[in-house]
Amino acid sequence: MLELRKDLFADERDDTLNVVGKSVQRQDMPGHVTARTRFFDDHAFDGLLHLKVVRSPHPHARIRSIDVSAAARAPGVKRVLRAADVPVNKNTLLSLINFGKDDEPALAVDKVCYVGEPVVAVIAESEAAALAARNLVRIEYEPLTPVFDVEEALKPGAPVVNPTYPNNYFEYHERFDHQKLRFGDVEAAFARADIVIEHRYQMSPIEHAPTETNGSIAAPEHNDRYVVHTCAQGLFFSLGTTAKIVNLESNRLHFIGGTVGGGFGGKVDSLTEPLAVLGAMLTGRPVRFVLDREEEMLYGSPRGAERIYIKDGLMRDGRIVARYVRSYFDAGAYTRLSSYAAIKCTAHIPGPYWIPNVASDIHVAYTNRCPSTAMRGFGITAVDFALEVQMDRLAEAAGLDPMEFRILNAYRDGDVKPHRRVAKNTALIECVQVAAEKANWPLSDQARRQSSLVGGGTGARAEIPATVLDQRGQIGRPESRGAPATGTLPAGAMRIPLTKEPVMEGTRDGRAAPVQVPRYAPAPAPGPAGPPPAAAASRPAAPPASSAPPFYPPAPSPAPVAPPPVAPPAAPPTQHGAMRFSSVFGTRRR
Amino acid sequence: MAKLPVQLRLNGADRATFVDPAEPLLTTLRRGLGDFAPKYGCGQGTCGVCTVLVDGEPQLACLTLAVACDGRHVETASGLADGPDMHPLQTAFMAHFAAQCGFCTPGMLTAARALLAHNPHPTREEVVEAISGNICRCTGYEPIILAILAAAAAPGARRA
Amino acid sequence: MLDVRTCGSLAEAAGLLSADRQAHLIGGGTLVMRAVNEGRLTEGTLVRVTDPAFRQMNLGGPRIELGAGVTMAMVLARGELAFLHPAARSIGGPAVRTMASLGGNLFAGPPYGDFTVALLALDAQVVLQAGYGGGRAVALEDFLAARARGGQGLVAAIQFARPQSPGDFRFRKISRVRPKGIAVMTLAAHLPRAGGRIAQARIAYGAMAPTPIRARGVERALEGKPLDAVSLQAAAQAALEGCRPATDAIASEWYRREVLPVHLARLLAGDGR
Amino acid sequence: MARHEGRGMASVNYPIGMNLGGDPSQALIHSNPDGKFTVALSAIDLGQGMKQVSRQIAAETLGVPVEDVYVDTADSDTGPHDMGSFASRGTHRMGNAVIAAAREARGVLLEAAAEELEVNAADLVTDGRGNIHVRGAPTRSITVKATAQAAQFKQGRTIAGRGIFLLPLSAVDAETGEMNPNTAFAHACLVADVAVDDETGEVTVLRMTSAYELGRVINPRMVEQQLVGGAWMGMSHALYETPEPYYPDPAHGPRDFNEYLMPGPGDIAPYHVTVLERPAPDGPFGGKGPGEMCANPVLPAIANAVYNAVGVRVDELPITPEKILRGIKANGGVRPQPRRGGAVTWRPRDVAVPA
Repeated sequence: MLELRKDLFADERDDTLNVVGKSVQRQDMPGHVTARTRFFDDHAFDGLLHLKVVRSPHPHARIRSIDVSAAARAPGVKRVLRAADVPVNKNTLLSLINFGKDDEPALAVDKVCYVGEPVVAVIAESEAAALAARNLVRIEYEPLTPVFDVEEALKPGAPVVNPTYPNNYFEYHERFDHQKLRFGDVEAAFARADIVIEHRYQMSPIEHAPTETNGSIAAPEHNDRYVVHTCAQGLFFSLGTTAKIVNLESNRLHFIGGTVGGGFGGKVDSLTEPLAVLGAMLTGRPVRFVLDREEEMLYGSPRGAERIYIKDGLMRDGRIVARYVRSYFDAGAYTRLSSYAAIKCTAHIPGPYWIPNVASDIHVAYTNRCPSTAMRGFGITAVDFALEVQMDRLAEAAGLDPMEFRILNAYRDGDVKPHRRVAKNTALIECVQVAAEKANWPLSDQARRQSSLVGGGTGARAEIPATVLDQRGQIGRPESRGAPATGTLPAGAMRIPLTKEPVMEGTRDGRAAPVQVPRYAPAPAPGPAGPPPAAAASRPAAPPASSAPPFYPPAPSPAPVAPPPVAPPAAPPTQHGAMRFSSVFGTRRR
Repeated sequence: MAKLPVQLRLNGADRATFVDPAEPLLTTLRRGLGDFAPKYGCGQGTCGVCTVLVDGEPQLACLTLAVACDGRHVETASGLADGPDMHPLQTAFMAHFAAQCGFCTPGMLTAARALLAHNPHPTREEVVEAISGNICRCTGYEPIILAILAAAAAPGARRA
Repeated sequence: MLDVRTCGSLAEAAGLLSADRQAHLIGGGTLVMRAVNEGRLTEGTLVRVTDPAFRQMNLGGPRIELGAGVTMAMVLARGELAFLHPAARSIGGPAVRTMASLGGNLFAGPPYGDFTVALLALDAQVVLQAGYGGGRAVALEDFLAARARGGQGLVAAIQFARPQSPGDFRFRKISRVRPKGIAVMTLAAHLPRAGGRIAQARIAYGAMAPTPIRARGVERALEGKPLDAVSLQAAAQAALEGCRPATDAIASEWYRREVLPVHLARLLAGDGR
Repeated sequence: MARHEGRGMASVNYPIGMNLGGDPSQALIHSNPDGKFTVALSAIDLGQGMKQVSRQIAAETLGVPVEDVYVDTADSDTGPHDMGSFASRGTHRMGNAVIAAAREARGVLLEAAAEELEVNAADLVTDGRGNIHVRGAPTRSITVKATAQAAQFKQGRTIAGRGIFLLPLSAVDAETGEMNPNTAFAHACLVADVAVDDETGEVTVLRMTSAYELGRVINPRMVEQQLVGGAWMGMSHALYETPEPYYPDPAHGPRDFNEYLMPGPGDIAPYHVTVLERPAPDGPFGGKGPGEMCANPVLPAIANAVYNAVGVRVDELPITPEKILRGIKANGGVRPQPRRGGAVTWRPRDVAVPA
């Protein structure tokens, strides 16, 4: 049911390639249809042992005692693992890129923070023996009050979910309880808007539900290493995580995977590899740790829930003049990838539209549920739902057709986005036009004439506006959440140097490029440190000349509301180009 | 507990192994006999990736007692091709790009094979019914349905 | 560890089951093997029955008797049981139907047990065999009421009268997933008519209580009435009598109560939706 | 009147690759003595087609037939470092690394051929069918196989290449959110037609029509796979899925594929996708990556279609029959909104994918 429209953007593309662009059969298809494709579990090992974990039945409880004696004596049991057996029993998934503090144990130490948290692992000769022995582990708990609602969790006095983050939020930049986006002056624009519309949206968690559950098999290799067959979505990610937790040099781990029975983000977390390797180390035998379906459904870490509030200022002619988004990612009990999702979400706001005043506050809150992780559409899916339902409401309020309303507000080449970078290579308008045509949804001639190539990057669309700043939401100071604005960043100000051009090595035959290859501008010459001149950086090249003037005139520039410019606050220390997030995202503790 | 002997025909070949008394056929096929075509997806009978034929009828290997298959003929997706020659279902799945991750594919093929054995010219609704116990999380099912319909129209589709 | 005992006769199996509280009959395996795989059943004995009587179907007379080991696929293979095909086809996919037995379906917890809903609307009787003694027949409704207590003996067979007119029997499983989905609710109705009026209606629900139940209020409302707008209205008003639906992953109690009268009305009206 | 049809739309964009950069991918390519190439990656193929996308990009860049290239994923002993298959980064990041590696290997290949043909390597071209010849003079040629044999056994050259692609890491400003996020964005617009049963709240998706802009399409059938499967998942996310049906109350979590609701093969809606190509300046041959975004527009489009059908806004996902029914009751009945456009002119399965 796919149709290729080659006529659009034809002058940006040649269609002379030999095999790129052709519907060649997949390399893996013969293996799939003959059942010869080997997934991680399709490997035979002599003396294979099976690992099953005992999980917490409580959302929040202190562990009073653990008695594994009966399980250890049970038939077929080779080893029972407890928290003390894990060499480095605290990790955070993004510690490998220095993002956030270690906050999650492989096996719970003195308290459990969600239903399903692993507490004890049983390794036995067969799955049946491991399951039978699992029933013999006795754990005494003292239940604690749980918190399940993100906004309840952020109130002072809420139960502390994750001791590493005692205020129940991820800490951004060692300063704030959320990630900010500030572009222009949304409050002033709301005051000027003809219509202000605010709504609340909620996405429940979503499970990846791949048909292959998470799992791995770890086995001692002949050369004092361990081979690991895994379904990890990031092979070196998982290798690095495992090496850290079991405290082995990374070259003593040999990870094999690459053929995975569906992932959708649910196989990024290394849920099984560390304990499987530890089991192999401690038993000297191959150890298989595979989640069963119920574990996968309930404890295999979902796409986290998000609660999103959107407030928009709309003019009667259909132009959106301000958008403010406040949202809450439900991280569950530990951080995993939620902290990064909020950053990605921040860069995505306000969606594929040009709006002169935009602000957002994205929070990551800890609750007593299974930690959430990445999923297809990471950081975007829920906010796109909220934004696009909101857009439907706005179109209705403006009395405009939803398609026409999208085209009117669409971003175009050359527009400055609220994260202060210029939009390039845009094509939203064309997608709307083509979908409308195919769906027999009539558009006005004016809407049909619009183009992503024309009308962007002009006037206010090319400017970084004067921006109101605040210090709301300081870590440990909930009373600061309602604090007044602290000043205004002058128009055009930038604090983060532009990223260098992509780094590519190995292109030694620069002369004999075979076919069309990516076009790379030369890397900029190293300049002095510090913010580049704003105007030069923020003003894009003029859009391509066009015979047809844009139908929609550029929105009027916002009235100058800024007080006399004050000196911008000092930019936070940054280490550009270095592989360290710690200056931005908090100190990593190991 | 003592292991029990089980003899069965697996894809036409006589095989024998020893099993735990309550062992599911899936474990026996994969760990005992080395046929990795049927997969573990749930152990609950809710996903279909372990679908096999027992005496020609589709069953879920995860819910079938291995000892109950003593003396019976078990067929998996490993036995679908005739040596190097692919079954029309296999070539149709390839032509329709009816697999992505490939994990559900052996079970889908087996379910489709059971359908075509009884009903060589199924309607779309009958195809949908035949794969209704098989979860696919990648394809949205449409290419699988089209592939099975195409295979039914191909010569040799009822080949066992 | 679990052991398996294979019994050549129903009496032997019944004897094992009554003598050992840790013995569990395994039919098609769809309930028992799942418990084994998930580690909820790790000790005791699984009792298999290979007695041909267990899978026997007596379809000749007005009274039908089906062995408890008869599978959904076996029901679907018999044209004489066409009125039960919608119910049998509502169970799982084809592979599950090859395995799932009628006897097992009587033990499926809510919202499962769709075939049992059909049997309830047929006023079925359950033939129980306790120990080595002979069988005794109990009403399915009584069997279900006592199910939670257990210990009723081995379910050997199920008996019911063939509907006089197959068109009098209607079955509808409300599911959000097509064609195979778990039930929001399941409805079955046997509406024998005499002189255009309903006589001895039997209406049964699944997923509206901890076990499949009879809708006695609806049966009363229809008794002696023609199937018209007035009686449909009365039936819908009585629809919820005796219902104790649960909130589960599929639907809330509120939703089940809210839409039961709608689906009942559509079933009784023969609305194909 | 119990059944109401409605139509809704949504338009979205999507960033390709890890948002802040700092996510390198590496590839290694080498030839065997017959001129057949192996690409070693530690990228993951979880169904999205990493192996085949890398294979086509490698073959295109090398200038050899696609059958002469096999891609091996993923073994940490042989495949060099890669961040992993997530964030729609596979095609974009790994594709560029494969190009870099293939260009280096091609450089050696042409140098070896030049030595055999006694010409300048800069004057050589490949024909994509296994031959190397002097530009403008197809008769002065050598096969890739002969070249590889000469390189291996005569010249002592390794026809191999290594490649890395890295967008450097961006910092993020604490006070403004300023950052250098992705450079490549994909775009989409989707129209959903639904029918809503006003007595039960049940939604039937009648059809979906969409347009996607994904940069260069590397393999149309594989793009179709992603978009068709993704639309199914979007429909599933919109109407069915969650492990916490009563969130934030955590009770009643589904334990299996029966309780975890997803559309079955009998629920799928006819779907038409039009794909546009605006190549990404930094993508491999302009490719972006459709893997993640293809579910996103479906969710709001269905929500907006439900509103159009019965006048109920469901702002909480998933849009269950219960939520719709509660909305209808709260409104005192259905409030159908204006119809939009006419019937679609495409029919299911009437459009063939280009070979």
